[in-house]
Amino acid sequence: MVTPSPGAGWSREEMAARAARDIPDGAYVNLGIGIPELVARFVPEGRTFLYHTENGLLGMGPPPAPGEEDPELINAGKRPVTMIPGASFFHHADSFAMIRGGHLDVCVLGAMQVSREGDLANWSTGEPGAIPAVGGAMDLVVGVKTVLVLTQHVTKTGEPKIVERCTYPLTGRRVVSRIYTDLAVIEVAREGLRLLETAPGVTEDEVRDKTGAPLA
Amino acid sequence: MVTPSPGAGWSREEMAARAARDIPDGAYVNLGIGIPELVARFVPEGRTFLYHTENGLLGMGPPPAPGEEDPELINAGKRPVTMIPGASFFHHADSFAMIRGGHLDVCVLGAMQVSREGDLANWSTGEPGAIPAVGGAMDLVVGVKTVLVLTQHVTKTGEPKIVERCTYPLTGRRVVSRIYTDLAVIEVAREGLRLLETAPGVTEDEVRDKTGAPLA
Amino acid sequence: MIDKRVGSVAEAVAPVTDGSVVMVGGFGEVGSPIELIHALIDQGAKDLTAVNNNTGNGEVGLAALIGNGRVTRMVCSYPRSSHSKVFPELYRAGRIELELVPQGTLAERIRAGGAGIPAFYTPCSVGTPLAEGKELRDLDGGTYVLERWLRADYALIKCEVADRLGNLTYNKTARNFSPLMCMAAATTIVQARRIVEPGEIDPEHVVTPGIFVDRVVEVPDPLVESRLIAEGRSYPW
Amino acid sequence: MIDKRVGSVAEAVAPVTDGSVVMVGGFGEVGSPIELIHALIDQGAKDLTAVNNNTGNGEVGLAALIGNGRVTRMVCSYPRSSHSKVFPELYRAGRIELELVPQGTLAERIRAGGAGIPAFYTPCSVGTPLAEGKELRDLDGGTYVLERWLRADYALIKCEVADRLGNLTYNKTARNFSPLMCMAAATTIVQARRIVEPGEIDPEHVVTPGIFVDRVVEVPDPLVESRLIAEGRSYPW
Repeated sequence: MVTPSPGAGWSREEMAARAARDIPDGAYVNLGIGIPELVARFVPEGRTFLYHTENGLLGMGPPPAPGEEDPELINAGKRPVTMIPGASFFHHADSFAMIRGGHLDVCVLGAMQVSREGDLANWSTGEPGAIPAVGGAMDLVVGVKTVLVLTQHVTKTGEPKIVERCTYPLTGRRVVSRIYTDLAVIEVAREGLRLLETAPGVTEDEVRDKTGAPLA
Repeated sequence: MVTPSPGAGWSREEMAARAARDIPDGAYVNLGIGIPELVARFVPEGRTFLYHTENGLLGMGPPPAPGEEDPELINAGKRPVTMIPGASFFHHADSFAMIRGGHLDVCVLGAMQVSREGDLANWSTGEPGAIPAVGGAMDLVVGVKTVLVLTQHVTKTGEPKIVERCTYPLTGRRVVSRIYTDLAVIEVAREGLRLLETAPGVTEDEVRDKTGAPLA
Repeated sequence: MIDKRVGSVAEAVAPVTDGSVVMVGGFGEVGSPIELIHALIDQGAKDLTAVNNNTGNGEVGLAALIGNGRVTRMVCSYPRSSHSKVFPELYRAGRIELELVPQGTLAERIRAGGAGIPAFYTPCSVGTPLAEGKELRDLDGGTYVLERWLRADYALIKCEVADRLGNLTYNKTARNFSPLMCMAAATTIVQARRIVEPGEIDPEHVVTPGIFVDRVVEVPDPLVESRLIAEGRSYPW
Repeated sequence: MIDKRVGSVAEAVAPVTDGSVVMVGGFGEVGSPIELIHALIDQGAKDLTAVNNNTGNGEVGLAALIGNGRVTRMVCSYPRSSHSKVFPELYRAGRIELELVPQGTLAERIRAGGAGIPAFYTPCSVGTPLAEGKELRDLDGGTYVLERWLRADYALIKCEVADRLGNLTYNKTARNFSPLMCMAAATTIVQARRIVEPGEIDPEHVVTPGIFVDRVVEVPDPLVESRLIAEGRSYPW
């Protein structure tokens, strides 16, 4: 069930449900860790998505019931998962061949920043002393046909996450197709960002105010 | 059983048996089509070789008894084979990863020409109108740790096959370790060819006469 | 429900267009998708580039596709055959182009195509005529030649068991190039001896995961090339 | 008779020398060869370069190898962990070097090492800090970065079933990097839950053919990292 947002804008669940509506039936989908994982709970009626997890499983199912966990059946976030009938296991080179070779239809990722050109930063603040950790994100953004971003519209301190240029180290250049935030759905078009939809109770002006790049 | 040669020099079987003596116990071995295949019949007492065939089988066994052929179990020469307990099947990229990656210990190949530096020509006469066909030979010669050549010492018309420089298109440069012919065993050393052994009834002078490059 | 099954080989190969690059699984006759190839001959697509280790046998299967004039360019490692004159005759007559690729390089180029690797270096063919005109590079004390990925519009594949999600297993050495070609083609068309329900293939034993497969058709008793050749058959019958 | 079995984990890791490059299988704790790692700690080899997707958890297994000061250089994609401070502390203190590699590039570099491919181009990391200083190349309308193979002196691997020829199968997502590392190491050392006779693993189901494996030791009930961590254990005990 989608939990409605307490105030204006979408809840995390509503954001995930909104993104899920844009994923076609039969798509091969990779979901990033965090909010993106919620997408699996909101597959629209009549559609089937097949989930890939880059540590070597296609046909990932929902989390197991408590006590049913198999310690050697995990996802990329290292959490226990299940598998559906018709699943398959493979090693990392084959798994990333699927990603890099363009065989996955959609991935949904979190973001620290997205630029007007679709550049994504989601792996490092670049601060000295921070332990850099990239995982599979750079492969996903260059390899998967459609990259969707699910993120809060602004940071905890109110700074825009959608910006003219990313100031954090990039994950990839010109890779994001659409951004789903608590306030809006924004398309990354050739000519720049386009506001497709606002959340209930959110005005276009509010979205523009909280966005660090022009919105058509 | 080794069939002794009718005149001086070694028979094909004796050549194969002589080469087999130089292959260590436990070696992973790829045998080329033709005379090299005979090597499998002369594994020295107390040794085990594991045979790889580049079309995707490790642990190839002897040819099947008549009537026992499995049409989908063949070797690189497209002839029916068997498999031993502990065999494995894999696709061509994995098979050539074994070859190119240096995992095979020995391959035994036929030759049209071998040069004093160990260049091998065994795939094409380079004549106009000839259909060039290379198969896996170029991968084998660069990838396998030790490349042995089994060949008649001279061509059907009496020309040396061991030459100063190959005139036929090369399979690989500086790749051959040893040459086993009907007349002699010759090592390809850094400083040139070295005559290691002559067949019974064959003189060193005869070998030198029939060799198109200096023999130390 | 995801269901990649189609009802006939004709339907399976229907989308192939003139000028396509078509990878064809098999090493000689072993693993060759003969029913799909014959359906493609019936379908009529021409000006094809065909990728296979060989050039077919007799006048059936791949040799028939070539013999019927549908292939203008062949990418392969071993175009000679003791059982076929189809390719040699067209080649000598200048009516078919040949790109000769060492077998391991062919396999690796196809894998690279499927894995999104546009180019790689290999030691294979360095110093031989097959490396002429190609970029060479010294790395870690060796000399290597740059090779490019190979991708296809279609792959025609024969497998042993498939499910409706497109997961595949093969039989023995019939596996050969097929798992690679499934990866490297935009549309992969498979004939399976048997189609089963998802889950019937153990997830540990899947050789080609369904993500690489688009269309699956059941052909329970595929023709055996060598038998057809022994009987002197040629396609179209 | 070919027999790659050894009697103990101590014997299995005995040949590892100071300064070796050691690939360690596993994705987090799943597939991590914890008994072999502990045996390597006991064995004492130091100045190691370790290759793994992560940097271990708690103070056992790979984290213990690092924490005991045996690793001077780490090649990995994701060195952060919610369960370990071992690597971050050494890294911030400048006592361990880090080569950060995107996960797919790491996998492909290891495969390339095993497959004799010294370098390849990938689109991954282009335009990011991780491509800085690397050769870029435009191919077929895209921009790609040149990446080099990764090879090791030793691989430490955990598998499910092995035979004495070194054929291996894995369990579910514990497969991860292990089949690649088996290929890329000069000497591959494996701990198996179970060792069976040759032929007991179906030739169609072998994941790592024995040619890639050198030593196999049976560890029927491997320790579970997360349980040890929950118990607050650290190695050496």
